[in-house]
Amino acid sequence: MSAIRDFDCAVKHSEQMLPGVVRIVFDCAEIASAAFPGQFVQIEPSPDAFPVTRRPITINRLTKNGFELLFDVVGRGTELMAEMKPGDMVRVLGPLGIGWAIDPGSSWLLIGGGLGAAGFQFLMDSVVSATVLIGASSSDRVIPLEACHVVTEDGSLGGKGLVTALISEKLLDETDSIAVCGPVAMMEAVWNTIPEKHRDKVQVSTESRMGCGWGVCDGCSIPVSGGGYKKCCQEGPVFPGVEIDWKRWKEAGL
Amino acid sequence: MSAIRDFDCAVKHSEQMLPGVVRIVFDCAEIASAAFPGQFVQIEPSPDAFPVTRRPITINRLTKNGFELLFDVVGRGTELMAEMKPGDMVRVLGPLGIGWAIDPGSSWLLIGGGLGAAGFQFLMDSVVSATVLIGASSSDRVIPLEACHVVTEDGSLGGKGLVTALISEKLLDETDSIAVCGPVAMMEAVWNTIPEKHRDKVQVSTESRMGCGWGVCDGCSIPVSGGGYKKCCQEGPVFPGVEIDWKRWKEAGL
Amino acid sequence: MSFPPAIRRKFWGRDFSSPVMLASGTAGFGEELLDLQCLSGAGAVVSKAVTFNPREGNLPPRLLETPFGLLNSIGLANPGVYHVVKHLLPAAAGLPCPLLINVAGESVDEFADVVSVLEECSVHIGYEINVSCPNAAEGGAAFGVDPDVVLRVAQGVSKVTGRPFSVKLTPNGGDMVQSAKAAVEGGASAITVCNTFLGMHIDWETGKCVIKRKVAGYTSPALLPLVVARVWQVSNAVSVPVISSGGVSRGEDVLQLLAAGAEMVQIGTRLMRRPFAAGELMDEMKKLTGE
Amino acid sequence: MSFPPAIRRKFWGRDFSSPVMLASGTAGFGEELLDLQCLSGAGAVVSKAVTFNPREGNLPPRLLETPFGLLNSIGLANPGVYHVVKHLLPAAAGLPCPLLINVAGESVDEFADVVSVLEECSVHIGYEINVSCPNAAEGGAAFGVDPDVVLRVAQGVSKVTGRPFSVKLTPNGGDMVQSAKAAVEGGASAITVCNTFLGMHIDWETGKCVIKRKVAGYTSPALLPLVVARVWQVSNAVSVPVISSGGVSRGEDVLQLLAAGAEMVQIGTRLMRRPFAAGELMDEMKKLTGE
Ligand SMILES: Cc1cc2nc3c(=O)[nH]c(=O)nc-3n(C[C@H](O)[C@H](O)[C@H](O)COP(=O)(O)OP(=O)(O)OC[C@H]3O[C@@H](n4cnc5c(N)ncnc54)[C@H](O)[C@@H]3O)c2cc1C
Ligand SMILES: Cc1cc2nc3c(=O)[nH]c(=O)nc-3n(C[C@H](O)[C@H](O)[C@H](O)COP(=O)(O)OP(=O)(O)OC[C@H]3O[C@@H](n4cnc5c(N)ncnc54)[C@H](O)[C@@H]3O)c2cc1C
Ligand SMILES: Cc1cc2nc3c(=O)[nH]c(=O)nc-3n(C[C@H](O)[C@H](O)[C@H](O)COP(=O)(O)O)c2cc1C
Ligand SMILES: Cc1cc2nc3c(=O)[nH]c(=O)nc-3n(C[C@H](O)[C@H](O)[C@H](O)COP(=O)(O)O)c2cc1C
Ligand code: FES
Ligand code: FES
Repeated sequence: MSAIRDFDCAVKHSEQMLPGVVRIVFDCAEIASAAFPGQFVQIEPSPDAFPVTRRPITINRLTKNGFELLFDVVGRGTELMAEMKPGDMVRVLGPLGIGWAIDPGSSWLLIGGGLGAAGFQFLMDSVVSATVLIGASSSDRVIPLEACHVVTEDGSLGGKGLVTALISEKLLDETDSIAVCGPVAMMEAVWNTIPEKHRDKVQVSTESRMGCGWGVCDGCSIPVSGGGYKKCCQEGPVFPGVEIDWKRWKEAGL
Repeated sequence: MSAIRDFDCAVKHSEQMLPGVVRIVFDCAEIASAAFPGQFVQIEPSPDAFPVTRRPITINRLTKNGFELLFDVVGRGTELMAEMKPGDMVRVLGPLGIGWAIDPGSSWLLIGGGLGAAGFQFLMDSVVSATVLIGASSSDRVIPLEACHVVTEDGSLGGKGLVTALISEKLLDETDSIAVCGPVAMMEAVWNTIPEKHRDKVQVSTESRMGCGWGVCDGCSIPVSGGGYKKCCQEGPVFPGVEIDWKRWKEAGL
Repeated sequence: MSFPPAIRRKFWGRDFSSPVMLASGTAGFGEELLDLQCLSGAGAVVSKAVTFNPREGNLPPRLLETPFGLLNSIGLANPGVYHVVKHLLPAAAGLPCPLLINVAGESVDEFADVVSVLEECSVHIGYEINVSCPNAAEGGAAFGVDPDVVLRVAQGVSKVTGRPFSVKLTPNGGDMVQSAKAAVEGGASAITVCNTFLGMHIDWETGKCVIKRKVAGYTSPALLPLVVARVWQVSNAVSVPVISSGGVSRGEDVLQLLAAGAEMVQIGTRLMRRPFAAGELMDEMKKLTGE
Repeated sequence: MSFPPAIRRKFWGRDFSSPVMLASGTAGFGEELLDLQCLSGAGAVVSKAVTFNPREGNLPPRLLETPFGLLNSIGLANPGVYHVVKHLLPAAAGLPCPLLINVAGESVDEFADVVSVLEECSVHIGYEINVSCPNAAEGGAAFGVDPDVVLRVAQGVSKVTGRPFSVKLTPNGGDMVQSAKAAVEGGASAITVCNTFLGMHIDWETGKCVIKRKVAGYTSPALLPLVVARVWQVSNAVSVPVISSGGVSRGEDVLQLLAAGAEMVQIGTRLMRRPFAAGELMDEMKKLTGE
């Protein structure tokens, strides 16, 4: 593992982008210049004693002098992060983990579920060609991405249905790499929809409750095929789809 | 004991009055109309989980629609209280305890040490005649009170010396009641300076680390003459000087 | 058990509209609360500890707040059982909710002796036998770490009263499950889980402790997970109801303890901060569960 | 002892410029920290637990943060002692500070068996014998509650190594002072006070636990007073040095634990939040003491 670095980053911008979803931009040239698509940062939600651990968030895209995050407000940690204002200094560890494996010139199919698409922008900015499929419960859970195909469960944006409906044999044939990110159940459904012969192309971005985020606590285990676990934070968060033990992973829950 | 009441009070005004000393005014007609000189309130320093208990502060004076406190910033609780801004709503329990026993028409001698004089204004406003003696380490520890005699240890205001130097047989003879409030060591020195025959006139305002402030936890014990303890919060904070077991009290410390 | 847990409880054959009990040592003898409207929302009150002889309690200072909790070293201050029976309990007769009397002792026999005297009164529905105060014995050791002693204490109490009693255990050593089983074998009708955790604060600059006995009882909302675990362990091991004690600061904490297996839930430190905590917690719970 | 306590320490015959040890389970095997500059300011590193056979560890999720602390259910995940000796320890040879190896087992004999294998290596200065993991045995019970078992484990380890070892005790039951004395009798050269406190979190709406084993190890800065009390008790009872473990989040916490009688002070949860915690704490301490 390469050296990790901890920075005091200034909040440059913060806004509510969708209901309950915050977009925040940090200034930090060091993290921006070191980051690869699919990597994450560990945010310290408060300088106070609690929460005791940080919160992992995927880098959604690079900005001029830093990076942008998109996150769902789901608990105390993300609530505190939602209160951060421009000028606030925040402890950020990163970039962390192993991101998408990108072959030069390859064409990509990106399949995202709701906020799972947070991070896709960075990937899109880094590859030559990408087709994006997004499924979400409703329109206010859809992250604005260029030229993407959207379905929603309630039909409030794009077609009505699940993202698996957008996956076609033709798309899969045309693509070299497939990136999947979203809730576990959605990712499993996508995995099951993709025929055997295309599965080697699939990479998935996993999530797990994290302690350290840098490989020392063994708290973020993802069950892998053939038994045992890998560390989401250090050996992931992006894994080849074939490496995941989908059954045990789904049973684990978050 | 009479019913206790807990109020959400608005901060009306807050300022640093002396270095490290805050004057704060709360709006609360109910507390103001029920309060007697020498009583205190229990302030909730923060709506958060910590600190887990409140902080007791003497009512320094009544205002038009509420009451004023003066306090030293000495730890986390008072630090949080120093950050309160006009408009903030704060949980305040009170008025609490037993204040000065005031005989109508009696003349008073008030002897205060530093911030111990916080509370004297309310007493002065409630009696016909009062002479005030204040001792402090230096001028920036002297609360502005009308027509009071001041000495400081460093001579930066009034004479140089200890408050005991201001106590004269003549003053003691002229007075019906003597109120003493300040650090334990200062109060003990005053007590020792006052001749036996005047000691029945003395009332002292005690302090103790408090839990509840309303009599249920037995945490705020003041050692009393003849053995045993009384509760500072409920049977005090003002006690007849003769009731205090000065030796055991000094040994206890805060 | 069904989830979410019901707020209304049945305990010792009685119906309680609130699971919230005011914990021993933080609610006087109830009588002090009578006029204070603090009992609205409380299911029951537990008195402060009563011993045979009067006890002055520990040297002050008795309290010390640390950044995330409170140390107390009260030391079972109380006027002795005869004074309690004569002067305090009569005033408690008008309490709007049931009263349990917390009984402490320094020997196996003292518990039964205190209960015998209390039997003269009829105001209380039962007892909480406190074999676990960290502020009485030297060095903070508690009586109730030895299941054998717990058994004998419970048997002694059973002999002198027909009223139900709970045994309040210590988390500071021993095996709480074994002690709980011993208490039930000895006739206990409930187990209180648990008394305060032993804690200490030292001034690093001087090596001195504000609290003269150095070790004290520590309480904090941050201890909730410790209490949840112990309530779950004990309630799975014994057939009598478990009363939880410790860590509650919010309505959802009460619900969590009920979900862990507590039948009733005590509040101590929170009550000291919020005299009307019982009612406040009830409001929060009703909002959360819609009950 | 003199106050304020000195930051430079002598421990196991060595000079340490920092009392801060990185606690077991939160610092890998040290080798992972090597390139990370996390060791600046650390006096020593304790490896994660090593068992005889490889252990996958507990089912995920293994972590759950509560409002005021962290529950962990790692379950001694490790590749087994042979893999550790062959693949992990060689990389640790370049550590800038001493390494202790944390050893766990499921039987009295396993501890000595693991140590025997580790004796092949020379990179570590000694051992920490973990008789206290709350995440291995069923129901969170720990080995080290029984002084007799502790004695036998220590004796077994003493027989197979000449290196010093510390015995890491549990705060979850038993009598820590008796266990500490037994460990010393069996040959321990230090006592680590202590492993994690048993904790639990239940979802009151469903009765379910995120953590599959339900009970887990709980850590929090709010537990500092509990650790201070136990360090004080044990250090007053035994002649060997005490290593504290638990509750540290600030430089003054380290100083308080030294004042309570600890010779060295471990940090775990803080290190997970702050990879450079050892150096940060050292800076804070130097500022506070002027040393
Ligand atoms: C590598 C990685 C990248 C992530 N990237 C993003 C992102 O770009 N945008 C985003 O909105 N979220 C992202 N998450 C999830 C995010 O970390 C959690 O939502 C956050 O930690 C919750 O913190 P909290 O204190 O607000 O919630 P808590 O109160 O701790 O938990 C609330 C709920 O959130 C879920 N949760 C808690 N911790 C995690 C976790 N570590 N991972 C996933 N779910 C969790 C659980 O279901 C829990 O019940 C990522 C997680 C990982 C591991
Ligand atoms: C009845 C009563 C009336 C009081 N009135 C005033 C007042 O008008 N103005 C004022 O400045 N202070 C007053 N005090 C003292 C004030 O309550 C404490 O300074 C305050 O509680 C400290 O809280 P903290 O969290 O800031 O300090 P902490 O961090 O808790 O303690 C810092 C230091 O303050 C002292 N201290 C702590 N608690 C108390 C306490 N309850 N009483 C006295 N000293 C304590 C101790 O020496 C301690 O070391 C009064 C105390 C009592 C009991
Ligand atoms: C000031 C104080 C005094 C206490 N006195 C007693 C007592 O006399 N008898 C007893 O059994 N428990 C006593 N306790 C323990 C409480 O009853 C309760 O078990 C403990 O405080 C944990 O609950 P909490 O976290 O809600 O405070 C006392 C606790 C405090 C804080
Ligand atoms: C994620 C995690 C893993 C741990 N693993 C071990 C372990 O393998 N062996 C052990 O003896 N202690 C283990 N512990 C306990 C720590 O070594 C330490 O004793 C405890 O965390 C208390 O210190 P803290 O409050 O600084 O975290 C672990 C703790 C945590 C949080
Ligand atoms: S979060 Fe600690 S090892 Fe991954
Ligand atoms: S502070 Fe609780 S009785 Fe006085």
